[in-house]
Amino acid sequence: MNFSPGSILSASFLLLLFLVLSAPFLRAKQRLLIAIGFSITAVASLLAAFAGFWTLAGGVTYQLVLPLGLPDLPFHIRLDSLAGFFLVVIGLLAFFVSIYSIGYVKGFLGQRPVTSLVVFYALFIAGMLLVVLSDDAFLFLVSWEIMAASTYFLVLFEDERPENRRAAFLYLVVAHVGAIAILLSFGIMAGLATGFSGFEGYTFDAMRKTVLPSGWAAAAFLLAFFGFSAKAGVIPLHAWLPEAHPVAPSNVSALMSGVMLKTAIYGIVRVVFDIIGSFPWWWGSLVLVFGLLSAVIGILFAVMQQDLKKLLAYSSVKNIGIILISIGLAMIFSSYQLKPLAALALLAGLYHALNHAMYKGLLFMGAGAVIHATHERNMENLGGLIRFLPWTSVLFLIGCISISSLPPFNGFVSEWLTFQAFLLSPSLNTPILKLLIPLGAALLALSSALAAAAFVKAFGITFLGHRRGPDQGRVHEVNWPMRIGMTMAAISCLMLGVLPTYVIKWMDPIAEKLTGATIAHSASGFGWMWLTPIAHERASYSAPVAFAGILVVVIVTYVLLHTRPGAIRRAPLWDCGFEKITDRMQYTAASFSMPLRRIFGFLFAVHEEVKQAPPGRHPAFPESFTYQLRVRDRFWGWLYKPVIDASFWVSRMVGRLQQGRIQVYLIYSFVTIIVLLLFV
Amino acid sequence: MKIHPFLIEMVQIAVLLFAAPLFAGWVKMVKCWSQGRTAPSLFQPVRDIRKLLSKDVVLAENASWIFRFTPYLVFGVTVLAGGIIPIISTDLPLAATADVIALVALFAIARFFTALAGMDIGTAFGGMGSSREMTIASLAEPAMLMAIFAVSLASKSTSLSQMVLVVSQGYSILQPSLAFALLAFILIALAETGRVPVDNPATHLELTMIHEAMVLEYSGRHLALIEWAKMMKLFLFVVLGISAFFPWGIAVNDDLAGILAAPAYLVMKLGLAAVGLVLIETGLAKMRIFRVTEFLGSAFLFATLGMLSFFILE
Amino acid sequence: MSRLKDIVVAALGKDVKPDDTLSPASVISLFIPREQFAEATKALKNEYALLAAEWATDETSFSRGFGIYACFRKEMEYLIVRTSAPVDDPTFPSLTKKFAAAFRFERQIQSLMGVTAIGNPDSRPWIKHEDWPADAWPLRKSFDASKPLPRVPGEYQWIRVKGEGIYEIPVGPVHAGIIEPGHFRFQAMGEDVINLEEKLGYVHKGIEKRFESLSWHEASRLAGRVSGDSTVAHSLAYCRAVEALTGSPVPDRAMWLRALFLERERIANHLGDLGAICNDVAFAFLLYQFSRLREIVLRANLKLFGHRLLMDRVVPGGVAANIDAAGIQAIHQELDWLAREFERLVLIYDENSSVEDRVRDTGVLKPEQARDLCVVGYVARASGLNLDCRIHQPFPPYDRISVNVPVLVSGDVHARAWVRVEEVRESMRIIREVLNTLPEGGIMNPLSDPGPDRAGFAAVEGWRGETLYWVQSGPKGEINRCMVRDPSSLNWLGLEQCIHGNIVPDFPVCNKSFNQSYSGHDL
Amino acid sequence: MSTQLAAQINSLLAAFILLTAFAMLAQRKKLAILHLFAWQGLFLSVSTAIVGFVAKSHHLYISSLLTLTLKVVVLPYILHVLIRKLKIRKEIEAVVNVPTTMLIGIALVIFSYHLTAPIRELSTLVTRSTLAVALATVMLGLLMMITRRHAVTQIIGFLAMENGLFFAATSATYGMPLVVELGVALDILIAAFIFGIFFFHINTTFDSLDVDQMARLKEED
Repeated sequence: MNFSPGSILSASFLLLLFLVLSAPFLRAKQRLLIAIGFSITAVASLLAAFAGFWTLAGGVTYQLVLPLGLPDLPFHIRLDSLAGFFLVVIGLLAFFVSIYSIGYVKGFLGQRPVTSLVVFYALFIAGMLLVVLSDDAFLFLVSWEIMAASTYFLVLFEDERPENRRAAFLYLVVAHVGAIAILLSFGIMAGLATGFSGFEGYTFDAMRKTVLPSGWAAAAFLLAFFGFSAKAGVIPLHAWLPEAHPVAPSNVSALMSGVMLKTAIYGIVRVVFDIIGSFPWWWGSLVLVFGLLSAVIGILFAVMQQDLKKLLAYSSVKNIGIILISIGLAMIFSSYQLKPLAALALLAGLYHALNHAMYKGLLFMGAGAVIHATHERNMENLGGLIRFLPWTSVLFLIGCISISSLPPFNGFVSEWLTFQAFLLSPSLNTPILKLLIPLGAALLALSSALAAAAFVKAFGITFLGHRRGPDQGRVHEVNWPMRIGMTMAAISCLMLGVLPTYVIKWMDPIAEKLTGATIAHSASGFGWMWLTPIAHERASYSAPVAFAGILVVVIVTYVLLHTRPGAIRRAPLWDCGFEKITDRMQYTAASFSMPLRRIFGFLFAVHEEVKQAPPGRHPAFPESFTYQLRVRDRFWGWLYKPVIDASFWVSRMVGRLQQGRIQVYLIYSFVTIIVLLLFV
Repeated sequence: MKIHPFLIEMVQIAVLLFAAPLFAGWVKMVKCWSQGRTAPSLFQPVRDIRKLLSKDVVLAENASWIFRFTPYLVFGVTVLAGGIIPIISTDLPLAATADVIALVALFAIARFFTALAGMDIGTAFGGMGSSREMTIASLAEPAMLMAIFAVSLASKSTSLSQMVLVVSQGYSILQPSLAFALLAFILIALAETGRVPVDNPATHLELTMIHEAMVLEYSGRHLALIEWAKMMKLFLFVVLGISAFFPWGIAVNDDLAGILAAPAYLVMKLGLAAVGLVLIETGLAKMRIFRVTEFLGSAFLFATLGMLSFFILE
Repeated sequence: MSRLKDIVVAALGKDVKPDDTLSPASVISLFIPREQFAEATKALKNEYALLAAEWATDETSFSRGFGIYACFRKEMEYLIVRTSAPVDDPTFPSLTKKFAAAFRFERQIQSLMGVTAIGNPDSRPWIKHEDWPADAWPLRKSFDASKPLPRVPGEYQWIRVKGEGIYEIPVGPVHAGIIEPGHFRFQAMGEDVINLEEKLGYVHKGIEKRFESLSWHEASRLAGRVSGDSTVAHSLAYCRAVEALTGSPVPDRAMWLRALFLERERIANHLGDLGAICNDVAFAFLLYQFSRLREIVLRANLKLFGHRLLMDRVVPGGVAANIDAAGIQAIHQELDWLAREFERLVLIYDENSSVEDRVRDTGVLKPEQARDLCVVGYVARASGLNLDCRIHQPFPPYDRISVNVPVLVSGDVHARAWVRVEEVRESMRIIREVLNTLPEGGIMNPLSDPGPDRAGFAAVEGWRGETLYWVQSGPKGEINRCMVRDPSSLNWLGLEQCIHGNIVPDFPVCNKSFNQSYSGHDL
Repeated sequence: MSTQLAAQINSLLAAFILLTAFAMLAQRKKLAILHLFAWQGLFLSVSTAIVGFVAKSHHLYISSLLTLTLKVVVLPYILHVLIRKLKIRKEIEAVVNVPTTMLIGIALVIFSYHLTAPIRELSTLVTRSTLAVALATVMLGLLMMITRRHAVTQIIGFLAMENGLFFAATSATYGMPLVVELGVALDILIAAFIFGIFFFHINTTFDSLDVDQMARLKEED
């Protein structure tokens, strides 16, 4: 057997397949199942990541036609630089999460059987890998549906809770609406490739070769953008995301937020840059506008959350927004033939996708650790955990710093590159774009500053201060597999932050292929330590120097100040002379975000109510008050409620849709696809 | 005669460490005069730092490592930032470490940890300070970016050394975009350094504090580092303004004459900047916290107008 | 004739008796049976009378059990309504249904005298610390103040706001600035204050108890120390109450000099407050300038009258400091200068829009609330209540001076500051009038002997507002009870209410605009 | 003074004119708006003089002087007296959502840039680049008239609009003929007087200068 990315990948898929098939036989030995199952997924993921890395580093493209699929419609596989990159994104995080899962899923032992979790988890990873690999519309949609269906069941894992059932159903509806849009988009492209006469156009290769008339191209783009946006949780199609991600088991949330959203990004990049290829500037503007909208509104929602996992889920909306901003910029630059700039923007976006996978995975794993230890997701009932969970707290903090885009961690690098792309927008010679795009940069700055606020809140309320809330039982640090999984993610956050020039050099083939320009040469033109996207006179950033510089000053200061044996005396908190201090006397999560809630309140449906008890008492001597705060998504009422109501009605009519057997669901999907393909 | 850049870098950091408290003392002095009071000595802040350094630390019982680590980090970040901003010369080995955007992010990491330290001990005041600080920071950030954008249009760069080079070579403050950007920068700097219309560094009222509320529980050497870093931050923002808008006098090629003349220019410009700062602080009351939105909104407006007027008028 | 008396008589008929035993010359007093105590107040409320004070006395030495008194005010007159409770059933009907302001008075009566107001919804101790033994009632004659009390851990039931995300801010009793001790408990959501509760009593010194062991003259020194910043108002009110009780006349010149002291005290304190208000919005320039003016006024006090704050210058029977022609000349000159400087600073205050933005619409105490809580002084006058004893119950020499006090209706911090500005202007005018018409003659008369079981009442408009004293002589002509009611006792209620709906960082400036006394309240 | 420097200064003045227009839009106090208006007049007057110098058309000096007397001295003085007489000096006007108004203002600037871009291409004058600012000033004046409810601020908005027109004239064609300018100046002066008298009448009749009051009057008719 020759050793190539293709063969490594095959091994990875075989492992996953083996796991799916053998898991039911291990049903009786749950503990063993967890250990073996997640070890297998870990190995499979690592193999996939390795294959991807190799592909990208080698700069080679592999294509394969599988003897599978429907008659006359064989599956096409293609492993190129873009696919390789996403294989790394998916595989790497799936590897970390799988190791984490070995420890995490043990928490369910004794509560419920985890066989389905293991099976669907493996299917989920396989689905994501296949999405990235598929080279025809048919396989793409099949794997897309595998991914969607397996996550549907994963969200439904703890199905006794009504919120899980609700979230899963909502997810299913949105995923399906999105899938149909994608299907239609492929339909248009495939149809035009062969003049609406046969099926031959269904391969991406055929689509690539076709030059679409501008109207049809726009329609295909809009449909694809809509479909992928629904998957990625782009505002206003985001509402399912903060419902579904938090209720899934945390290892699944980590994958859903960390990498499943990225498959949609992959889809957009694939369709726009690879399959369609040339496009007018307004496509990019559209992507940019929705990206900005998602970035700002997503993070504002995140700041408002009191539920730790919901906060993380909303921040994924923001990060997807940032990736879309870069892609939008790349599209605009590309449409004006500013190739190096397009390359810069595109790489910034993809880099951010990789970074987001790492830190969002890390943060969801951290949130999982907190829930594992405390059985509590509501931050108002958490606090002071830094003393009980020293490992988790440090790792979670690294995630928070990274996601707040602070140097020297990875989030900053990709956002900084995006800013640099923005700063180059004056080279466009369309006055209106020149004037408007900088405002986008300001919105991006707003969203990243808000992210810092959101994660100061997330870390500060959860881990610092005193324990809050009624249940103050003892908590323990989580087990080793969980710590190792998180630690590896944290280390990759640091490495991706400190060594950006190498990452960019590695990613350069993607830019070359999709935009026709490279930036690695100029980016490391000043030496590997300095990241200089254009030229070092223009802008430069050196994470290694910053990191080392801060470290040196901190150490020197510390040593100098400790030459004198100064004592540290521990004393009770300053209580203003009032001795009876309680844990109610510390800031709360809702309070932390109150100023932002006031300032940006017009974007939300904020409802506050103070009631005096007993009612009718003179205000000078009340007995107590009750306060209630509800912050709701305005989009919910405008957009979703009608759709949900309608689809509930439809599902009641269809009746058996909800019965929850995967086969039925898959058949249903296949039929839909085939009918639509025929129709097109 | 050439002087080695590393030497200049060392000198610059030394200047930063010792000039910052003196500058704080000078601001205090001018302020006292403007209010008709007798001023404390110029060296009072230095003495304060020395006194704090020699005192023991009293730590809250539940303070975690974050609380103890933060002063060192804040100090370290600020010193590093001081090595990047051209104070007396543009030829600095550290200059390429960060452009303006990265510099802002360096300050942001100090703020991030200060806010966490405020929440670490779990008091109402600490959390309140953190919440306010993060709110104001998130409003200041877009304005700051717009100001950077406006300035970078003229110099085609976000690297500070490059900005100094371009602006000092004939580019004049008469340029509308720079004038607007300067206006925006002043407002942002007031907010970022916690000066009067936004925050009151001299207050003792816990309920109204922003920065002070976060660091209320610090003592001894920790407090000394925090205070010192705060003075340096003020100094650096003033110097940043000087570098970006009034760079004349900063040595652009490393000959001895230029470098020796640079401190004289610097002292003069700092002296004037302090007077300007005091005029603002004496003439204005602290604004209500939700008015800061409008304050920073107008900073954003100025910066945007600066950016627009670059395209429209230049 | 008295309208208030007519109202009560009309409402209750023949049950009402004029209070013969205790009839201070300065006020009309009625005795009402205990059961009808609350009913009488209903009639008064309907006629828009305001509650001025409520207190209890231990009258066991006259074998009358406990006396419960409520003092009402309407326009030109005061009315004291009295009832009594036997020792074995120390209760009385609460007035809180009609007069919300009564609830703290009644808590105070309950805590310190052990007489319970039936129907008061709030039974927590007030002024008395929760760690005191529950049955220690310091104002009862049986209480021995010389022995230390054991500490019994108790818990104070705070008003809580239930709901997720609410936090509490405990502020005080030890503050960062040099101010008196008091505890403020905020229930807040972020910056929004949902409820503010005050807990005072940290300077409970037992002043009312201490009065009872002093001679009439010594007590005047104690009255001057009840609240240091309004020493003139307190000693003047005490002296006038004692003079009313004993029927001692006061020389004309002394009366005018008392007005002089009172107005100088007002100017000095208002100047200080104006500066402090500006400082709390970080406008330090005016703090230092106003403080400078205040300091110059205080130094002139020291030079002319021998004490910066004019402490102990008002004594029973007259005053202890005189002024000569040179002094009058000096004050005139000082006022010329002061007026000029003051107007300059006021112009700065008025024209600075950043200050204006902070003080306007901040901490609004609406006129209805002000009336409901019966607040007094500049707090009342900034909220549309035209209350000033210098006009409405003028005591000499104000019956011969026309006083024009400003009344504003906005009730915000600015209104309270601006009332002070106008009052400073008015006080400067009054001082000039006093100096121009100062009659010649002696400054002190001897005090006549007080008879047993008499009472005296006086109301004086101090700088902070109406200051009430009610003194009662015991069987041997000693002090049996000295009730002190500083304006703060009522105005603290206003602070709690005006903060609703404001943001946390506006509290200091609201508090400063009230600037109530802790010492005068805690006693 | 070189033409280059003059153009530079003129740009800066244009920027200041734009700035004052925005500041007026955001200001809540009438007196402050009036002061801003006077400043705008001053910038305009200096700018006119500079354009006069560059274009060597001396009648612009007269226009500059005219602007100075009329818009910096006479009109602000009249309005000042008016504001004082009407006792609305300290009145705070409710301004609808300042940030939104500002954003609309920025959009208007971008719009006018877009609108004048073709002219900019064709024109050869030193002042061509200020045309966009002039147009923006007109629109911001209009916006101010729309967002304000008080008659005095509306009239200031109107006058600011007129400033913009005047500026547009100088920047597009080096100024209108002197006769026209004199005529316009006279018109404005007379208009201001009439407005003044008119305000007194509304004020004495309705005890308020709130324009909504007049609308109410109409409804009742």
